[in-house]
Amino acid sequence: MKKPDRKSVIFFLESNAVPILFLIIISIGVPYSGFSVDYLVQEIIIRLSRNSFLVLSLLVPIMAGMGLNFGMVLGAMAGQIGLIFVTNWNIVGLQGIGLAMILSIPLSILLGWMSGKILNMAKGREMVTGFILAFFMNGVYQLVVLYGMGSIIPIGNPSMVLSRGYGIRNTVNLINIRQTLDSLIPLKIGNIQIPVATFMVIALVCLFIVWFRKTKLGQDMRAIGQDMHVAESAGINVERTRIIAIIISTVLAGFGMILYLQNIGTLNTYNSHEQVGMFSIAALLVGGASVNKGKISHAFLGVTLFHLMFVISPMAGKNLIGQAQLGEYFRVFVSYGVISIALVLYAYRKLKEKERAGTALAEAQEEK
Amino acid sequence: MSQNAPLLEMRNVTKDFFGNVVLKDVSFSIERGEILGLVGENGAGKTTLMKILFGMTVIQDTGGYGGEILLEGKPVSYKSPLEALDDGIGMVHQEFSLLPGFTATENILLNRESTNYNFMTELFGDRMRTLDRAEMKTRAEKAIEKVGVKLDENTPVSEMPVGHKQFTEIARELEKENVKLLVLDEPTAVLTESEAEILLKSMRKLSEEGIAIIFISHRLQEIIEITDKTLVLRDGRIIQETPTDQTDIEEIAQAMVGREIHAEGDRAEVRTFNAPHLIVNNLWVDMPGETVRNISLEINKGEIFGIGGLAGQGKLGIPNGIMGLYPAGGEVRIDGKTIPLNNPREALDASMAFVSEDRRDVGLLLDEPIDWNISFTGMQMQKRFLKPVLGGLFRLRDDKAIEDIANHYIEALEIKCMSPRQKAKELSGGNQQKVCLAKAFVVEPDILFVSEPTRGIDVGAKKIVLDTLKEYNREKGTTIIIISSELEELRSISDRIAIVDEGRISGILPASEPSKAFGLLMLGKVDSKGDSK
Amino acid sequence: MNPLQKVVEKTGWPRLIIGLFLLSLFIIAPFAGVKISTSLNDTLVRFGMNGILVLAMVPMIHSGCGLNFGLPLGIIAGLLGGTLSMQLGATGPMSFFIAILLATPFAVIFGWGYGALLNRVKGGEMMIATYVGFSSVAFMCIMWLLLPYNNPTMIWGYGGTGLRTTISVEGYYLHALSDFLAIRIGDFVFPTGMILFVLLLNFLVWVFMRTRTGTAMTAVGSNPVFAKASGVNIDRTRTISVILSTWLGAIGILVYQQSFGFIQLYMGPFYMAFPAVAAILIGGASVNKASILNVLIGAFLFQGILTMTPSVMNSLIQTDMSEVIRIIVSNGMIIYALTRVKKGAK
Amino acid sequence: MKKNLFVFLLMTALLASSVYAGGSQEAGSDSGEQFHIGIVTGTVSQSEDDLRGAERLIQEYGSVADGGMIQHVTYPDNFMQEMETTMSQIVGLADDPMMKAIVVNQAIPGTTEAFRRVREKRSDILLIAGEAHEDPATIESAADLAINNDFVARGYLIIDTAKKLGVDTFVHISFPRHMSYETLARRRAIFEAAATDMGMKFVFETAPDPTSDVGVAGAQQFILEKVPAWIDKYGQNTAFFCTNDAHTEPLLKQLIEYGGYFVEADLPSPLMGYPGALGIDLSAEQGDFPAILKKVEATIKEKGGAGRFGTWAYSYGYTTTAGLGQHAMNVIKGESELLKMSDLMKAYAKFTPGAEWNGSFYTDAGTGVRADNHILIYQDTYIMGKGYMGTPEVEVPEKYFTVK
Repeated sequence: MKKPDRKSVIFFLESNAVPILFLIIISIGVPYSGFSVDYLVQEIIIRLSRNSFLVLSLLVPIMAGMGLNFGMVLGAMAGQIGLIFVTNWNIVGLQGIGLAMILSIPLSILLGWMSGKILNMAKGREMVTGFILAFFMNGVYQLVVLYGMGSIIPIGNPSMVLSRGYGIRNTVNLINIRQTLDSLIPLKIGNIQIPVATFMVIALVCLFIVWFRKTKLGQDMRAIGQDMHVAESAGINVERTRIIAIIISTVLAGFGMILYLQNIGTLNTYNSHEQVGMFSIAALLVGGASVNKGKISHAFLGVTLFHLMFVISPMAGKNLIGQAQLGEYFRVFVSYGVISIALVLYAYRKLKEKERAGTALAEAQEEK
Repeated sequence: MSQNAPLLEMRNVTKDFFGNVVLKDVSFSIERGEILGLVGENGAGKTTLMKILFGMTVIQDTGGYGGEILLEGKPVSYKSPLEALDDGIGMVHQEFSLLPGFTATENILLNRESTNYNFMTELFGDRMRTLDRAEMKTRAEKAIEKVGVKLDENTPVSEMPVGHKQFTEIARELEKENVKLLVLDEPTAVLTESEAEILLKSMRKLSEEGIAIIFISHRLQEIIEITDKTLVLRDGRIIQETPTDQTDIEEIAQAMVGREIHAEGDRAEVRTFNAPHLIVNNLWVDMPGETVRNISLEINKGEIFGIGGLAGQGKLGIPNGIMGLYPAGGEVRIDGKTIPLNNPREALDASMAFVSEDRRDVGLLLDEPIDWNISFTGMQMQKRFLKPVLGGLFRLRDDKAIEDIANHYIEALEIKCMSPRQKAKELSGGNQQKVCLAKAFVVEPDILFVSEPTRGIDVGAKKIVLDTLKEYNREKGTTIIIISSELEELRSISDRIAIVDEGRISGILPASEPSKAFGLLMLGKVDSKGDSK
Repeated sequence: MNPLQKVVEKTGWPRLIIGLFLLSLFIIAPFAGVKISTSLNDTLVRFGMNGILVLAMVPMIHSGCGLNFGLPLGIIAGLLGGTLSMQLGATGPMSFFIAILLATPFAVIFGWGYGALLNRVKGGEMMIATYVGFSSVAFMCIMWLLLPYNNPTMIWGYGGTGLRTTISVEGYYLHALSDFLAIRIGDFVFPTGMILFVLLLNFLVWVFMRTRTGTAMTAVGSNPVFAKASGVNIDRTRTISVILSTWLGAIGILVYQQSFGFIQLYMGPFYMAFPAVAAILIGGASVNKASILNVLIGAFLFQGILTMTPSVMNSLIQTDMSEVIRIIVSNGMIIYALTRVKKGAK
Repeated sequence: MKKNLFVFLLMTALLASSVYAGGSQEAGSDSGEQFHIGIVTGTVSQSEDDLRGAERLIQEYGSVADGGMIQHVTYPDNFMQEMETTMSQIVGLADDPMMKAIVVNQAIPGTTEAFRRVREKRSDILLIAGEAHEDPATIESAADLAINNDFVARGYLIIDTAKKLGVDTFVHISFPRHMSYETLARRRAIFEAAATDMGMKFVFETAPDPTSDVGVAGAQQFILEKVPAWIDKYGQNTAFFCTNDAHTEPLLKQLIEYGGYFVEADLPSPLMGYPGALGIDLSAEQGDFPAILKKVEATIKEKGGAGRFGTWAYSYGYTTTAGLGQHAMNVIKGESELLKMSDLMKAYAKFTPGAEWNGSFYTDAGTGVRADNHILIYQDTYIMGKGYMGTPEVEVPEKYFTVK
């Protein structure tokens, strides 16, 4: 063991800059927010159980080198349509969740296949294309849900349909399935409730991802992610594999949305899906993932840090400035500012690593 | 019948690229377990020959080839490299085709992984089979063993020394069950001597097992050492086909270079110089794959100075380092004035110019027209090709002047193009090279570095490029430093030639010395082991 | 046949199809009870309003910084200029030029800082730009409340401090450009001044791109290594392009406001980047190549579709469904343009 | 990986310790008032009036931070995307043991679930939703009391007022997403029925959704462009109504210039649209609604809009925040009954001297269920240059209560 010299301390700081940054912000923010420990811990647990699945759904396309899947919103739409049907048929509890998931699968596959095709055609412009695709599909979704449902697609439940006779109302009460999974296995430590069953499902998807990496398909995706050209020359069908990656991500996003909404308890029919894309991606980035590298640990770390910041910053901002009207702006400023800084730090770290390798070489040569 | 037929036979293979003949009536055969040495200068047609064998799409795209290829007596014509692989022909490329983040095992078994059954395959097909890591490990180990090296199969490729990458590539080819013929394209170029030794040993072992090998190398020593038969290609023709034990390095080199006889006429008249212009002391350059360790040079005013050496030895690092494109250290002086390193601007301001060996990435703006490419450096460095507007308030690009200068060089260098506004990426390699030269000529430098000016261009263009350089040197008195892998090219134009080996100068000789002398310098005859560690 | 093919190739199929679509909307319009004169007028006005914001994409695309999702930063500079000009009591068209003057230093400072940031994250510019845009908008929300503005037409009616979300520029620079030399033919008003100004700025950028620095910018975007080897300071050139983009964003929003009639603060700049990005992409630009022609075509087509689809669709189909159809059609067109841009080029 | 874990642990430790600091800090301010009331509103840029109502309460009862009774927080500006933040903001209020009531105005999506969570944790907290955005049935299931503007009665009354002003065409401007709100869709249906019954022409115009790809600016620009065309098409005697706040400002601006009527906004207030659209200087009148109204009225008259523009004399958003806060306080003190209409009106009246209110309990048109905790209210319409229209006295015919 060498004694830790200045260099290694700097190295440590550099390579952990983002978590340290968050640590500082949170340690300043928490006292200012005035929240109790119970509340904060409970809130983080809830948010982990609510969002992890969605964030995890982003990992597969990253593995295949397709970057962050802004098209996950499509999966969320599929999940929502599943939930609308389940609520309409008045299917209660776990069966409801299960059925909604099953209903979402064919839709997700269809949507995923479509967005995979489009992204293949727009290589290198995936991000912008993903944005616009989400807008486009939002229109289609509105067409189906607001005009198709109740007129073409029969919806029998009058409390869901607008009184004009067609179209789903802007909110669907998911009381039938609300937190059925979360409270399936009740566990309370002190005042803190832990949704054991949800975490088990999340663990399951983690296992799936770990297992998936070990399959032939997973291996192929990793290969494509590293170098499309080499993979192709080894005989892997690149385009097809990329589409499969997006489909898997979309299906998982659909499931994730259902888990998210069973916790939230109400479906914001025309907007819920808009919530997930941007925030899941931001959380994953904050966790240390990048456009071409994402690990399960990034997802969890990201959700924890990102949401902890979101929980404490409005109150902290308000108390820090002393005006409620500024608290919200302060929160948005700090949150997005921190995300920008985090991204810059990650980029900077990568640059430094490259530089370090370079200087090591030069030093070795100087010595000779 | 297939028992008696040679493993591979090529009959009268001919290939031209748009009328430019690169292969003519090439016929040879190779038996099982035979090692065939394929030698020839760059551009002699070796690579094209191998591309034809593997059915690379570029061959079909450019009109196919003439003649026929027989594998075990059966005519074959591959549409894609994958088909060739299926028939047991493997190739190790000069550029690595490896995934940096994958371990050796994963790379060796890429897309041929061992897998286990699980119930998901019933639902989603075979791609859901899980990888059998244990089995993969044994298979990889076996393949590595075949190569005969010690290699940790769990190391990611990105962390491997370059030699191990090479072994990984070879192991990948050997791992294929039915491999009968292996093509190794300059596998030893990046290896240290001891590593090369190991490779040669394993090649011998493979041939004993009945695997035929086509071995392409510039290291003639190795060819002599290991091959059963030597095939010399020059200008697309087979010049010499002899059992290796009946020839020697000198004869091969002679056959390879060939033009020596008439090249003699081209030889630069012996000139003497005594005004040192560019002085380089203890230069090191961190250029990946072309590391320069410690080089000192003294170059005279008005001289054409050649720098030669094998690929990967560091000759390319010298101009790149001096011009500030890669991290460098040491001292560079022009007429006694020290030039700061690591800043391209300083180098350019000192009236140096550089024609990079990397045309696509460094030399050209591929998406921009020819005239832009030619005038850009001149405009940025010397504020030329600008015309004052509004009484000199500010200055705009002078499109007329730009076009004029472009037209001038298009004519002077015989650049084949439709117009000066044609995009650089639409030009052929040779014409792109001429554009790069024109770009350097435009700034009228005192010192011009030209790196691999003839790489990948045809014989006709080669001549124009070299003649132009010579002419330019004679007319303007420009000091030219030309870096090339092709010795004869250097000899035909340079006054003196330095040979770089392992990042150091192994010797500087007048160009009039026989090529053999240079060849010996190149082949590492200078004992460098003493100071390398 | 051949010249026709050439035209098609030059414009590109996506633009041709979108153009034809727009044309068909204009043809249908009178039958749907929409006046052509007003529609044409609206399209022209919108083209003028957005032309410079779209133009603000160009310098950064040229220097290889990608699409400027950080446009809100430039807009903020413009907002500062506009509000300060009003605060200082400038009125009439003069206030417009004072606003431009005042916005300039902010744009330069913001652009410089933003450029320095982007130089550290080469390759990941667009993602970072998005977040930088968001956070700067939120930061300015705080500032709008805290800065000591006290022009009574600008501050909150009830609270008495802080700026309103929407500030009318009537009496200040409303139509400062639009009314200049405006030509009226019945309903149709040609906003000569604004269009001229937009064309002027486009021309200036076109001119700038032909100076030495402008040429260097294009080279940096096209091949940074080449530029470096030719002695160009890459970071500096990129920063200049970011500053220029930011400044154009600032001017762009002022031109927008003088026609629009309102200054929109707070979350206003939040979603301004997106239409500009979409417009330039429709215009045929790619992430690393854009010309003035792309700006003009893109701004016209995108804004044309935005103006025409809702009014024509709404008149054709008498339900609220028309808005949904509009979203599907216009975004579908953009996706189509995005997936076709680079076909043919290697 | 390991380093990340280490940092994570370190962070948790730090978090715990700092929370202790926070906890002790909080304990200091425990003594003093008997209870706290949490007020959740939009930000100043999202909905100024709501926020000013909260400030009004703070002015009277003090904020918790200064030892007072009111704890005021805001929900996100882009609340449609950040439902989670809204929820944790509301639930976070229940973390205060002194909290006795939470008033959310406007009760945007997420309020229902937040209320459910508060109730699970603290069943003693009074939960009141002002101007519920979520579906009535949904919010009713969670809130103790939900308030909306009386979209049923107003469906008739606005048309009725327009008729009295001499309007012959009624243009309703909205877009699909808003039409998915039961409250807005139903009001639109009533508008149409009432207009037809009164011999008025009813027109539905679509404008771009400000939350869609065009953004707020694009949506407003559309209104600016289209109003002259609409006036041209439907004539000067046309009244306009739009469901979106962002659309209101450009609409007003153009109506003043080109003619046409504007009975009242979706959420009426003298501050809704007018100051921004007309650039009115209100510095002398700040904080005083009657004075503000007078100033706005004067400006409108000056621009020739007398008799064409209306509002409620007191801001709906402002009075709802303040009124509900006051009502909650009265209920907790035992002076009022939560679900008694007259007690609620009493609280509202405190902030609206001189203005008449009316209201009723909500009955769902789809299911026919009458809710006992969902009250719809409206204030007298004030037409500038004309004065109060006396709408609370106008009887709404029974048939309109069942229009779907």
